[in-house]
Amino acid sequence: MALDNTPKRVFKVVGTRPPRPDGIDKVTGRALYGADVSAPGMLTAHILRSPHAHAEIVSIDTSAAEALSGVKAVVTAKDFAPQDDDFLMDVLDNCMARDKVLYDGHAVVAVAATNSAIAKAALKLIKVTYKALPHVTDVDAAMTLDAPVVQEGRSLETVPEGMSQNVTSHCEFGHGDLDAGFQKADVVVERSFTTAATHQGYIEPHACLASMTADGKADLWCCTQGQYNVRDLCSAALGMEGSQLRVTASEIGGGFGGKTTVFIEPVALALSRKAGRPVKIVMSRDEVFRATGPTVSSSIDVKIGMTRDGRITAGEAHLRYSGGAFPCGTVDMGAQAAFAAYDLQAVRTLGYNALTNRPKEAAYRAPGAPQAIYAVESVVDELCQQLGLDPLEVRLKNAARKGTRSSYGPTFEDIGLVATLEAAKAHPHYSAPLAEGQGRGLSAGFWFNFGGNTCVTLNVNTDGTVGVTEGNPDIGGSRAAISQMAAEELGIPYDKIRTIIADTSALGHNDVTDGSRVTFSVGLATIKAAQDAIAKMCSRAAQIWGIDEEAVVWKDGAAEPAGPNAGKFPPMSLAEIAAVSFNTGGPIAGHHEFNADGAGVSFGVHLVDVEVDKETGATKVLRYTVFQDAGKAVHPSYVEGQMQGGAVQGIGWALNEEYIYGEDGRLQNPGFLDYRVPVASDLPPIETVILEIPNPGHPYGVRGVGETPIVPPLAALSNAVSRAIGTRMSSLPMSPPRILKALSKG
Amino acid sequence: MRFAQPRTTEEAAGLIAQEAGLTRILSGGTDVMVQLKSGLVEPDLIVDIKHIPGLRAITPEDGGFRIGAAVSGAELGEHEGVRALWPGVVEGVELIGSTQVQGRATMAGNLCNGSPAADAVPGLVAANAIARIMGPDGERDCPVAEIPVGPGKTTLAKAEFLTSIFLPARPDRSGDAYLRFIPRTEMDIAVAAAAVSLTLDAAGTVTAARVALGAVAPTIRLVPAAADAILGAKLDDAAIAALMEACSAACNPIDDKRGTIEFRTQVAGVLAKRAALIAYSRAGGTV
Amino acid sequence: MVAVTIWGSLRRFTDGKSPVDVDATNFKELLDRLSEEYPGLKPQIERGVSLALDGRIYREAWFTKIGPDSEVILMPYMAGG
Amino acid sequence: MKSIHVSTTVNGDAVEFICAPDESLLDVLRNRLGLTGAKEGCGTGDCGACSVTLNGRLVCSCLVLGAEAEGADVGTIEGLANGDALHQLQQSFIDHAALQCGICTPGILVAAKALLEKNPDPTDTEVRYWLAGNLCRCTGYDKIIHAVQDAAQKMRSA
Repeated sequence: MALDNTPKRVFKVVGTRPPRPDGIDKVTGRALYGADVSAPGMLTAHILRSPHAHAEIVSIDTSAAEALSGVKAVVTAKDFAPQDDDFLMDVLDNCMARDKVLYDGHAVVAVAATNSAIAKAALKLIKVTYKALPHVTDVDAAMTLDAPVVQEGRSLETVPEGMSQNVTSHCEFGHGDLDAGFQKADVVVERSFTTAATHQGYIEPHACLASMTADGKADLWCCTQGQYNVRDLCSAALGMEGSQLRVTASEIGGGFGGKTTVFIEPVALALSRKAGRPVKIVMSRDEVFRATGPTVSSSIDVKIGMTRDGRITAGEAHLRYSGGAFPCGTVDMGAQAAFAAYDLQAVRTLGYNALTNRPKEAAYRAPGAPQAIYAVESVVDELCQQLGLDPLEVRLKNAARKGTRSSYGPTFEDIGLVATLEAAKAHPHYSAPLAEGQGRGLSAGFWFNFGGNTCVTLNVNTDGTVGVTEGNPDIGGSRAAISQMAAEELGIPYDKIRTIIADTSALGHNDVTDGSRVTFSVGLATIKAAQDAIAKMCSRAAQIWGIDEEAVVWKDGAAEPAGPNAGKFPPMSLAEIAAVSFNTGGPIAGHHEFNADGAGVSFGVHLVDVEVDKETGATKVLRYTVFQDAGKAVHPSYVEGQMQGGAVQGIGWALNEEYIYGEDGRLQNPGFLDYRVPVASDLPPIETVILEIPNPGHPYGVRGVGETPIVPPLAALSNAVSRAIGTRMSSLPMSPPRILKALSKG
Repeated sequence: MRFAQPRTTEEAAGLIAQEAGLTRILSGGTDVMVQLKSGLVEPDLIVDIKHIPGLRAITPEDGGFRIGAAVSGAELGEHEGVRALWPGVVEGVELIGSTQVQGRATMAGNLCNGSPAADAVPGLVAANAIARIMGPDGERDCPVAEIPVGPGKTTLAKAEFLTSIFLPARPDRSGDAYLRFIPRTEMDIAVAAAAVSLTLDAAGTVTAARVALGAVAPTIRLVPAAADAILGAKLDDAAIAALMEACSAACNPIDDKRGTIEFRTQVAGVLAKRAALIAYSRAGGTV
Repeated sequence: MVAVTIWGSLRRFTDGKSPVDVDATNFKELLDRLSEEYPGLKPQIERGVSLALDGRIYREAWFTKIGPDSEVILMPYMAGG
Repeated sequence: MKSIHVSTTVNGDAVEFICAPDESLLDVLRNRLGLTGAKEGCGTGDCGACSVTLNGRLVCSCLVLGAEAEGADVGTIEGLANGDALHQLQQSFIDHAALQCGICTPGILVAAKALLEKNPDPTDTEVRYWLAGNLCRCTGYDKIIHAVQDAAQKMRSA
């Protein structure tokens, strides 16, 4: 792909901070989210969920519920088409349990009724007979040979023989001679870590409104990170043709990866099909915690060798992740990301995924990476402490850079890690004095970033304005960034552009909003679509002027004659060309569709100061600074917003957030009261430093920025707390009881 | 379910007495509404007592204050008189929930909810506050300390409800304080809590003290041994150590999602120490 | 011929070899040859793989050109949040 | 369950509705009055997304019964702007990029307005504690605090 790779170009719109196009709707309460719409004749549905961690469904008797006045439809797993594809079958089995319930909160039956109260009353009339089975919720316990088997026959061919049936996959990455590497080390530290499952914690519960008519056509409104993915999953589940299901993405009240799949959408469609009326489902917060996307929980061993002068000689990590009751490939990404920040001669990572009786893992911001990098960055910090070395200097000494063979295989292109570390070193935060009882922590972080399938249409209106139609729900301000890139490329003001997000029938496929892909991929497609429209506008101008279209260039929002014709005609602006478009061949639109690559990996470095109350184990975050390479920050405010938001999610993960299971295998804290996300008063200002090391894969140098910021906080906090209390912490979250216990052990 | 807004305490008492099914009193509603939402409680009658004259009033009485049962945390916090007399009680009430919850939640509701971790209650127990209770047979007074008997359980009879809480007058050189431990800075339920109320003589010696602990036993617990530990002392290190030991010894907590037995036991003593020092300073003492 | 680096856990399907040499000029040919010559890799290839070509990751694009001197690394198919 | 007739005032307008005795004010606003600006993030008073004012007091509308609104004065996000003229807080939130997904924004704006009416010149710490009951998962709160302070400063000098 030939790219106009001119990173030093002077931007007019990109890099500025215009108001976001959805701003007024969102500050006035007018923006419509998943639960904010209704339809004539609409029914409300609720879902009966398993009270058991693991049980066989012996029988389901819905007769009394169906007989209740106002109940219009009842569905169970039998109402969905069986799937050949394992991945799809798992998604569906997670939406509605088939033969066994696999975790506390697993959906069993859904009821649609004329109102919420009747639907809830109907759930109480349903008799489900369960045969309780032994359960396992801990990843290490699940990997033992005598552990209850969550699902049989799910191990991939990659799993070594002799392991528990709960182990579904195994991966190994790395290069070099580990033994030789450890031989060269002056100090070797080996330590084991655990991290709790955490939830994305979006404030908007899943919600949808489905309407299917007797001729098999259906419309679905839902909050999702990917309407096309919802369309594909739901049409398969319902045995429909994709074209018959139109999915419209509502405004989305947070996703962070957790809204990249379906939970209630196929259920609402099945209920609507049965009842012949629109059906709305809105999850309660309790349901969100019990039945939707937590991260993996993990147990990790890391061993790293270092010479006295701070050179890492070898690194090894064994990662055991559980993505809940279904197979999950997240450990692959953790195992690849673990040592990505380092230039190593010898490195090996082994990963295993094990089934447990927990909800099915859903992606959460850089899935798999925070856990692995937490463990590695903790051991690097401990080595620095043991050897009396500066942790930033050690990272600089070992930093991956352009030409480094990465720990997961590929050789890095231009990357910003060294620049990011240098920026941290030069920042006043790094040299600010610390008081007694305080500690400073540092961690690097990494994420791959993705491109993916993308489709954009750019319509030039006759009044000289432009509509961009794209297909990725805006979770962090992407409509603003895309409008900026369209304005930049076309050479017209930002406020002449309106970017909207299409439903599935209005635009070709777009991959979900994930992998930090949207500003990169949709932006790139928008630039290409603008170039397509520009070519057409130049051609129209050439026609008008009666010159060869090759002799027309686009400059500052206008066509200009060039070459031998230069100066012969005054430039014709986009508005002027658009105004006569009906006379020159019809409407003008640019399109681009592609499978984007070249996303460019992302690195960040976080610095944090904490103070620990040694009598209570409470940690106070005093100062926090995020350094990250954004390639080119299209809208710096929203880049900062990603850096700050990701950092705070990571702070929550490090200090207080966790899924807590009781002996009975049931989730103990399915609410915001006891699942403790950070509140405003917990936090200091989050300072940000954006580095711009252009991504060679994008004409403006853009890199994805959304995921990397959640990676470093786990180790940064753990390193800061460990230094503050003089004891190495190795388990997340570092809740006050854990810190006090560590202190008492000394 | 029926919803009633009686205009007198007698009318309310009558409504409750006549209801054969389950009744819930609604003042701030911050617990009742959560119970309704969860579906665990399905009352037949909800009695909103906010419209009964006097129940939203704070009235000076015998040098102390009578706080109506429907006075919200925010309203109490804005009352300079109560703040000055019983700052520890007020700070306990103000720790219940968010700003939004403060706009509704009441001290009386917090007491009647029967939570061992209720933030308003240790301060009230330390203050030896007296609850006024309305029932089918009229009004009675009862020390706050005698109301909770276990998680979610109180000594109130089925048809009884609180109308006010009386915070008594106190001698010069008195002070109180309440501290709780939560993992975050806001929005959590207390994992351990301590309230201390004390009176000093002119020399700064503690002449009277009450110490109450929260979240470390099935009910809020008055700990006379802890009070004894500081009586006659000037909060010197030995007295503090004895106070902490007495508090930890009085703990009978559980392991749960909020904290461990070990943690609660240790932190209760720490909080009692810190609360005692604040109360001491508020009473005019200098350590 | 291109030399394809195979990640650790798949090497037991390539007789422990990595890199393996295959005759391919694009991603599709590469996957087809690998499946033919090392049938044990087929299940993973069908589940999905990514390809890192000279340091850049491609997820699906069949006709991505591979030069004889390209650095070619097979990776698991990945998804983000 | 017999429905209850309620006469109330919402954003200065007289409003009547009927509701079930156990129906929350939030459900009434959203489902009966079409005011969907207040959001249900938890239904238990832990997230603040449903914040409204009731007789001038900031409350979670999920913790208020619809029936309690009888004779009361309810203020919601829909009443914050004066027609087309945004409230300074709304403008400052847009200017300072203080929202990402926006689901918490209505609740935070209603809460921030209540704060500035009570305390026109709060410290950052006071803003943070006042807003502790309004969860935001996108922004890390930093830009929200800046936006509230920017609005406070502009409102003081207006």
